[in-house]
Amino acid sequence: QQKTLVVPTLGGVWEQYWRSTVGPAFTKQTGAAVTLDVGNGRVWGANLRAAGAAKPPYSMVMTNEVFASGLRKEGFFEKLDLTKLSNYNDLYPLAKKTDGWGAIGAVSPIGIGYRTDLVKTKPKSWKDLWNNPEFKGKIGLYNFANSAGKMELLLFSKIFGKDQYDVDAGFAALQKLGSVIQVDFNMSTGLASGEIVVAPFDFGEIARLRRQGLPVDCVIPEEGMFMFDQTINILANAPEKELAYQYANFLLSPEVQGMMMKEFFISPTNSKVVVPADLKVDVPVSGADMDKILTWDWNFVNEKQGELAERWAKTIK
Amino acid sequence: MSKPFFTVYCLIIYAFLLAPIAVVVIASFNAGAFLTFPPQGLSFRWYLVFFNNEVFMRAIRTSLWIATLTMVISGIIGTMAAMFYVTHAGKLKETVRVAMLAPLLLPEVLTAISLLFFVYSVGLGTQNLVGMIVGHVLITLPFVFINVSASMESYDPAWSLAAQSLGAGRFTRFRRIMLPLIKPGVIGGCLFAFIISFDVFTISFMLKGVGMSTLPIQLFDYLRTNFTPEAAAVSTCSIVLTMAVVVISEKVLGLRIHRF
Amino acid sequence: MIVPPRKRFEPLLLIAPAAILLGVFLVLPYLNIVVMSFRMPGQGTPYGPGFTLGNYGKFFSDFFYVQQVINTLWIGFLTTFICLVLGYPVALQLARGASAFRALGYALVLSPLLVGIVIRSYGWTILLGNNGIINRTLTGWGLIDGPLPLMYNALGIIIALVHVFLPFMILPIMSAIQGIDPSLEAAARSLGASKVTSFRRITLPLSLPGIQAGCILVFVLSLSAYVTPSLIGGLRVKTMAVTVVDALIDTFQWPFGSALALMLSVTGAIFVVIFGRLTVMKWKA
Amino acid sequence: MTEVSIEKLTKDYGQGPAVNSISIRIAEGEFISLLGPSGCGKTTTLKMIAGFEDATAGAIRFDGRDVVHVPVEKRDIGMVFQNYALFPHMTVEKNLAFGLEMRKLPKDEIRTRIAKVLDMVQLTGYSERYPRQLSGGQQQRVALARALVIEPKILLLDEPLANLDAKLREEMRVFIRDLQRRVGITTVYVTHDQAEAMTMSDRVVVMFGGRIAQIGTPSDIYERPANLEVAEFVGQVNIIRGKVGNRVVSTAFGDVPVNGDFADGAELMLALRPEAVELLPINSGATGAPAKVLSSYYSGSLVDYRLELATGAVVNVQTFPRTRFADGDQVLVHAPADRFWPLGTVA
Amino acid sequence: MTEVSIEKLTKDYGQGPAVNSISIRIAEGEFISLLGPSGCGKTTTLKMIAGFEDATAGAIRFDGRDVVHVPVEKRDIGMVFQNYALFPHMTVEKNLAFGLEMRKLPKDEIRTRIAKVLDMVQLTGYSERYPRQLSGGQQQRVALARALVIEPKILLLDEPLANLDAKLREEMRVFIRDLQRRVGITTVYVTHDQAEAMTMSDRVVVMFGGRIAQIGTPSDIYERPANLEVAEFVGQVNIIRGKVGNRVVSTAFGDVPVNGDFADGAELMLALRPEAVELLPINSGATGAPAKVLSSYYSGSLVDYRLELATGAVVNVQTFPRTRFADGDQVLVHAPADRFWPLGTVA
Ligand SMILES: Nc1ncnc2c1ncn2[C@@H]1O[C@H](COP(=O)(O)OP(=O)(O)OP(=O)(O)O)[C@@H](O)[C@H]1O
Ligand SMILES: Nc1ncnc2c1ncn2[C@@H]1O[C@H](COP(=O)(O)OP(=O)(O)OP(=O)(O)O)[C@@H](O)[C@H]1O
Ligand SMILES: NCCCCNCCCN
Ligand SMILES: [Mg+2]
Ligand SMILES: [Mg+2]
Repeated sequence: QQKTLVVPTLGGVWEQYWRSTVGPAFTKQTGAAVTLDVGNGRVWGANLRAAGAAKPPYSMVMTNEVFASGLRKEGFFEKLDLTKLSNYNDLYPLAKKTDGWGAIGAVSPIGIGYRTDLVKTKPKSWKDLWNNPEFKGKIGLYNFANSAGKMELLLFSKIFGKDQYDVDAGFAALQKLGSVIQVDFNMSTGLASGEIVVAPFDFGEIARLRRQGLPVDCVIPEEGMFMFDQTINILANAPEKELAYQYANFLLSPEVQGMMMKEFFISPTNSKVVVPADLKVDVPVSGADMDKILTWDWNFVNEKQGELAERWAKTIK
Repeated sequence: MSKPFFTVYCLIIYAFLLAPIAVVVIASFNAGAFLTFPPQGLSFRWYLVFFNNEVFMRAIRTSLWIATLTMVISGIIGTMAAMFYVTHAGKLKETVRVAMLAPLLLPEVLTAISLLFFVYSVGLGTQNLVGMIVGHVLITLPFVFINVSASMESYDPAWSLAAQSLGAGRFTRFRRIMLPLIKPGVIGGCLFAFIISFDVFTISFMLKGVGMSTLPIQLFDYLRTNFTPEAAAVSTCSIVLTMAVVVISEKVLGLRIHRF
Repeated sequence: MIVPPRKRFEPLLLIAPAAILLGVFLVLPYLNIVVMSFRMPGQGTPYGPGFTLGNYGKFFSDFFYVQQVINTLWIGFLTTFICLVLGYPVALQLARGASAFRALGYALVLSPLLVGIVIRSYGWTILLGNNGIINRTLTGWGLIDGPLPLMYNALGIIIALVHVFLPFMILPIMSAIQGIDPSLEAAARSLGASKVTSFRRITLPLSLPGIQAGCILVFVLSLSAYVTPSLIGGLRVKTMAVTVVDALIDTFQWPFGSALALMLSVTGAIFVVIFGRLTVMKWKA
Repeated sequence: MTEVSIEKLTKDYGQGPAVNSISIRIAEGEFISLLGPSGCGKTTTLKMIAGFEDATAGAIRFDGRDVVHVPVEKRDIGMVFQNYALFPHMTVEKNLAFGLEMRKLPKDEIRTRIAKVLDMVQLTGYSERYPRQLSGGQQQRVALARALVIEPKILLLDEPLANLDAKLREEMRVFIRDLQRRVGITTVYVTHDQAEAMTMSDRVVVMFGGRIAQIGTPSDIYERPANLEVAEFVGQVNIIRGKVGNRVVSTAFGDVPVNGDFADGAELMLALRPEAVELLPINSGATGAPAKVLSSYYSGSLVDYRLELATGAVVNVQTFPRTRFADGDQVLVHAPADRFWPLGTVA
Repeated sequence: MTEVSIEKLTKDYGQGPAVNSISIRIAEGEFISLLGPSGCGKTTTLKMIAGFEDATAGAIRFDGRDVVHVPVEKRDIGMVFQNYALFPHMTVEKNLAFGLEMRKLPKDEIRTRIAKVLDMVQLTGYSERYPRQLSGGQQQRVALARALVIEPKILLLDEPLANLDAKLREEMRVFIRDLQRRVGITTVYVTHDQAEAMTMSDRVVVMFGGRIAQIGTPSDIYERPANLEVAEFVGQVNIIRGKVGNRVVSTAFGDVPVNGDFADGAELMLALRPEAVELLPINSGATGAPAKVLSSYYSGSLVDYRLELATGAVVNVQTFPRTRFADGDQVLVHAPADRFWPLGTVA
């Protein structure tokens, strides 16, 4: 009897690609069927918590580290059995920062995206958001609910204060920024319509907008980038644990990482993948540059989540 | 109010109702790659993309099916509750009303989460559609209830009594006398139930079965990462579809009864 | 009164399905939530061990949240009032007007509901945005210098809410007006009332059940609306529902989120009851 | 005080004319009744005068002025609707106050006027009730009071007493008539009750099938009905046949002299009202034709008999129950010659 | 065929009893009328028998069986509502078919029965109309037809003819009575019209203020009314005063012998119906008391006079208009001694 693996995945282009390419390739390799469950970290987290750690509906999840770290703390995941993940060793150090509990399967670096036609002076530094009067009232920021929003706070804390923990400085900076357009997701429509002319943007998204003909570009700011990460985790009581490991290893393989790079312009986390010259513009970060991506103390954020969210809400205008 | 002024006033409101939708419809014919306005040239290209997108087609079918089921269940339960409320509730009237409105008064997210935990705790889980349909029924029930009870306020109980005196039992009285005479409220309530179920997001998002999807979820997930006019094309088609349901119900069932 | 047992019992069958549905799938699940609202906040988990009143204390002691309740109620009142003013004439026209356009009018009235909220908000952005059609047109005609702030504020939220909630106002009023015997207006006219007066003193009060239903629906819906305020309001105007959603599914503060949500619901229920009391129709049995 | 004139008024609801080219001229302060069988167009006529229904053709003038463009509320009418049309959301008092408030009367006067009219319709103590808490007849009285209390120029009453008992009806008639005379209100009174039309009206309009059959004073209508239909509608009639000879018709009742050009030997139909016939015991020795009692109908103050004459003809007779006859009794019938009127010859 | 018995039935809407402990026993196939002034509780009683209103106290039995537990639709009643309660969304035909369909009659029979009853109520040709397209009287006839066409065991009629003219009403009475007799339907007929109650009923129940004042046959009620109130309600009465002396009361009409224990010298009130009085020309030479005509009211078949007697007392008299007197005329009045009945002494 054929085994079935429930594969949680993001929607839209991700779902399409998983349906058309990733799923079938995995089936071909392992003979197991794939059921895609489209969603995001919030809903998978809610489902897992409702079901309880003992009877999870999934065998693995790939989601933002900020969600994953919370679930991990609550005991849903197991420490990875590295013997079953032959590709783990080839990952960049950035992708292995969870002490063997998870492995980052996809990285979308975030820099500053902007409209080349609506902005005269191109941004170079995050500080330009404060300093360039052209941006006033047309700056987009992710809200705090989005993991990017949390990173915005930590980044600004770091830039304007002592370190990522100096959130007083971060909030003070946000206060000074004045009125911004907050989005929960989908910064692109605002950018396309010109309501937003500059915002934190992941490079893959900018690449796709540019390929579709929108006059946009994106810079790596002087102070550094952050990223949308997607950490692969295996459920401690996974109904299909073997398949889950096979699938995790499959995702981390150079082949699949390369495919995702071509499709979504992510930065591959497997160091064996080389970005070809014609993709350099769309995938500007790879190799040694991967270490320039800033990472954060999610435990700090998770523990102070309520307080930070409230301060954010009180600060942003 | 003079008649022309009144007509113009209504036309302006209709225009207001239509405006953002018109924008979406126009955007769906965009030949360019973005949801931009005004569109860069006109074409049906995104409709073709949409029709060939099995994922969306499946989501639409799922949504239609769930909306229909929800409408029927909510319609029946809500109408019965409204009948109780108007004619039998007595001193409990205010209580019944607030209770029936509770699903609206309670934030949808919280209802979704509590229901999610509940279905898992009773072993139903989200492997099937029970949780989601229950959620849809909960959310749509107040709309049926409110519409039906408002239209029953002008129902003369003597009509039921007359039918009763002629030998009609409970169900016949309802089907042949009351239902036709409160039709606008029932149809209005059921249309609301259908449309809202077709459109409800949070409940579906939390309670959807593993591996399935409704149109709003599909659109939401799609729009997180895609910005093409395909979404507008999908929406336009769903407008046309639901409009058809509305116009057909008006034509077939008639939303007005001539009492006087 | 000599009421036979059967008669006392039978009407209960009408409410039974709703009572069971609400009892099993709303009340029972919510018991959990009520308990949740008294739990300790978690440290990196949804909730911690032990119980507290602190979640409610936080709500009442921080003006930030009280202010949100005020904002939310204010937006709710305005939205309801505007819906009533805009919707009533349309309801009247649908109920009493020529039949030729009724199907079309009906479909138009429902049309705001037919577009998913995200797409609808996109439509509003195109119309109301700083760079939107309205601002561009007005600037183009030289009527204004800079863009009018139509969006990312309470005005934008109210415009969008009024738009999507109008159907909930119009339909109940329409069916209430249909139930009014036109000979009552004739009687008023015969007693010397002008068209306007007979509308004001006869049709309007007799359509009160519809108005009441519509207002309650719109008010309650605007209290709990969160997608429109977050997309159109640009998250600048803080409303309770948005904060509740943030707390519950975005930042996993279940105890505080539950407390907030219950406060929101209780506030809504109180206003529904008050509104019911204010509009009580004594002429009814 | 208003003169109302109706000219060639017609109304067609789409199934043929409900009111068919009627013309009436109602003098200032006149009390006129529309009398006719159910469905003959009385309500429709009233509604056109009030302005609730547009006429299909014809004109309505108040004091010579065409009122097509005068809105209902400017016509200063008081109307009682056949189905009452009480405002369900107002108490009895509020219903009555409505028209007075429209006339901007001071609060005090409104209160006293309402108290007075409530007393007249015998509903003092009911002022705080809602219409649904009243019996049918009580509702009808409120409807009547609501129209009368405003003391309008024109009063349009559509069967305003149909649900009242004889005693109350009698009192209401007097009340209406007094007010109408005192204020000089031009009144159109719709009724199906010929006795009511007769006792109250200056003139009666008899309608059939949307047309006017006769307009005249009550005694005109009763004693000189325009045709058999009118005669039968406003009371009972017996048709008596007889042969003409020598300007006299010989009938079962004896010889009746007739005016009019009837050829000798022609068979003539004469009309005779049941109450014009006297009924006497067979052995009373009086003159009269013998007859047999077929059946009798007792209605309290009156008895209706069906009698068979010697000729086999059946006649109805109405008498007071001073002397009662049983079915099968032989009696004598007699009718004064001047109570017969000719209806025409038998074809 | 059902016997209906009501025991101590009471209904209180909250403002004091509308029906106050009434008991009636209606025999199988009996035709009984509830007669009484507006608001006396007729409709309420009917609704309790039908099962539409719960009684506050008391019992209703059909054939000895308490019907509290029998749902209305199982009681096999036919009811005409005072306000008709026609189904507004159904044509006349559909309204009539409804009850027959409930009885699962074959389509053919339904069609023929409807055609027949429509013919009886004279509405053939109106079957496709909606109620709103009918006149008041037409609606009432549909309501009547709808209740009759099912030929129920019990018929409850609430003022079913109030909006019909005399002729039609007469025909409807015959129609109802015929059907009722033929099928043997136990019937409760509510009316405010005493003549109607008298002519149609086996027995009449007179109600006042929620209580039964008298139950009896029509002539019982009219000729031996239980009290002045009943007497006045079912017809007009004159109160004539006189001094008792020698078992005789001397009145303005002359001496009237009385039965009963009245002390000599007591002042007694006697009742006399207006139609019992004969009116004669002053110079007719007959015996009688002289009187003066104050006013007269002409109602077609009858004339009502108000007369002033020599004593100053005012009496009402009803006569046929064979001889007419003008206001102010001097006349002679006479009434047979056996038409007076004593009401009691003056306090
Ligand atoms: N729903 C009600 N609430 C309160 N009082 C009522 C209600 N219905 C009737 N009544 C009162 O009860 C009394 C009896 O009413 P009912 O309708 O039985 O009178 P009725 O004899 O049928 O009079 P009518 O001849 O005028 O129709 C009246 O005084 C009426 O005002
Ligand atoms: N709205 C309508 N549509 C069609 N026909 C109508 C309408 N109203 C009345 N009629 C018809 O017009 C005719 C006259 O109606 P009207 O109401 O004037 O009669 P009426 O004399 O008042 O009778 P009644 O004594 O029964 O009240 C009737 O045959 C009736 O069926
Ligand atoms: N599309 C508008 C309908 C939204 C219904 N939401 C219900 C909210 C319950 N709290
Ligand atoms: Mg009429
Ligand atoms: Mg009654």
